[in-house]
Amino acid sequence: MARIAIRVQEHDFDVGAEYALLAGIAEVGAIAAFVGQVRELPGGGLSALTLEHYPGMTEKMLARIADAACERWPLDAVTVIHRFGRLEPCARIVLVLVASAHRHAAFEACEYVMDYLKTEAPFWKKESAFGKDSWVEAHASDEAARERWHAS
Amino acid sequence: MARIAIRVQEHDFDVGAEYALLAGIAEVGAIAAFVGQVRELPGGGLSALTLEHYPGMTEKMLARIADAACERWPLDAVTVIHRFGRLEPCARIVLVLVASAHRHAAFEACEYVMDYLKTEAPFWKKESAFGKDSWVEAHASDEAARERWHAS
Amino acid sequence: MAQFQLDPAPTASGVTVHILYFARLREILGLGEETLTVAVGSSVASLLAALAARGEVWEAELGGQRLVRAAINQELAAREAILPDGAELALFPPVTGG
Amino acid sequence: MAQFQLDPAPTASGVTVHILYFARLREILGLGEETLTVAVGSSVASLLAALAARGEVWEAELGGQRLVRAAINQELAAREAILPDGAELALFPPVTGG
Repeated sequence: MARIAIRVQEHDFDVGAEYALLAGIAEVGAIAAFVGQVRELPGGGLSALTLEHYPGMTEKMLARIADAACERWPLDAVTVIHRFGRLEPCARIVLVLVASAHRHAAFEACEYVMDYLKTEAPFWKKESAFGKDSWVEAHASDEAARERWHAS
Repeated sequence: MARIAIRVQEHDFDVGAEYALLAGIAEVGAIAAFVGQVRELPGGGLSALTLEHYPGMTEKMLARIADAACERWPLDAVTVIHRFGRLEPCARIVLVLVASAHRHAAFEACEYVMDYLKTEAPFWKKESAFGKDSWVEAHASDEAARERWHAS
Repeated sequence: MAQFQLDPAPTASGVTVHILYFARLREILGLGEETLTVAVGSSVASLLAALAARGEVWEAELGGQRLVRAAINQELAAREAILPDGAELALFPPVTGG
Repeated sequence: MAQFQLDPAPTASGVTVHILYFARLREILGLGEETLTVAVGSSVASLLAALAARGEVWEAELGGQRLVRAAINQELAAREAILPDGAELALFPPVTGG
């Protein structure tokens, strides 16, 4: 059984510490990680992103995505941490860590979790830039990224 | 220009600290990471792996792989650290960190670097298990993994 | 919490649905949640149609011109899904986390 | 460092090649490096053939039955590559790092 850890929180997380929790498993040969962070706008001017979520459903959905990854690849551990609230440029938003015996399983499962998280986990970003707030629109490219997991 | 850091060393590295060096770049929205570590044999019994390399060529080849990734994807930073010498189970072997504005570029470039590193960087593993030493044989699957980057 | 009654008027056999609105939808509608009673057997689609019939921003947001996702009891739900009594129905724009 | 002379005997126009053996190859051949003088215009393939002609483990490892990679001056090199004077030629099994 893979160790699955899901956290939805306002406070920051420690990438090194979360990684270290998975590094001591003897069967693990590969750990893939992804950190999403608040990116400055191309010309600057971003004050912050504010992330809203749907408490309860969010955790369920993230757990379901992690479970689905464990059914699809032989994984030893999956950690998913996602923040909400006001996040300034360079702030961490999301961490996905996947440990497996083999690197392709770890890489693919990590990307799979991110692709489903982006399109199914109930989070919404509001962007504050140049003194104006606007809700970020969903990208068709994110839907397409998820759909390729159905095809393969 | 992407920041490229290549290190080939006997001593361990700090995943959290290496990650933190890339996390403060304002244009970065995505950091993908891979850590390869010494995996115990299925039934146990591994004493250690000993990694030999070709000093000089190793660093050149890793830098070339990182450069090729930067030409192929819009990356902000690439870090590649690879250890040599005697490494016991759970010891870290390799770290690849890739920072980009977008997650697919980060994921793909990270996997690309690992696939080329596995098949072109001059490292060789000797396995010590049950009191016997044997050189690890190359896997055809690693060649196949690299070849898919030619096709796409 | 606002209390509306939709046409057709609820009967003794109506079901109660607690609706949650998120993100842009909540802001534009000016409402975070409400409880409605609808006919037994009502689907997500029929409830959306009833809400859109309120006109103005309701029609603009829920009338089919913009993408709206629905979740029943915290599970993503299709438009044909039937609303169970006591359901928590969440309505929200396409998600943008990660 | 061992010093061999290969047939055909080096001429005044011969080139010097410093050969490095790595990993399993170094252990089986019992040699980490050596310097040879070969005819001008010699390729990696012709040098490998000359080394294999030493027989026994040399033939078994370098005679074509096992995969051997070559690098000239720390760049991967094809079998047809011509050895420049003063070249560092590395011979090694397929790599297994990462």
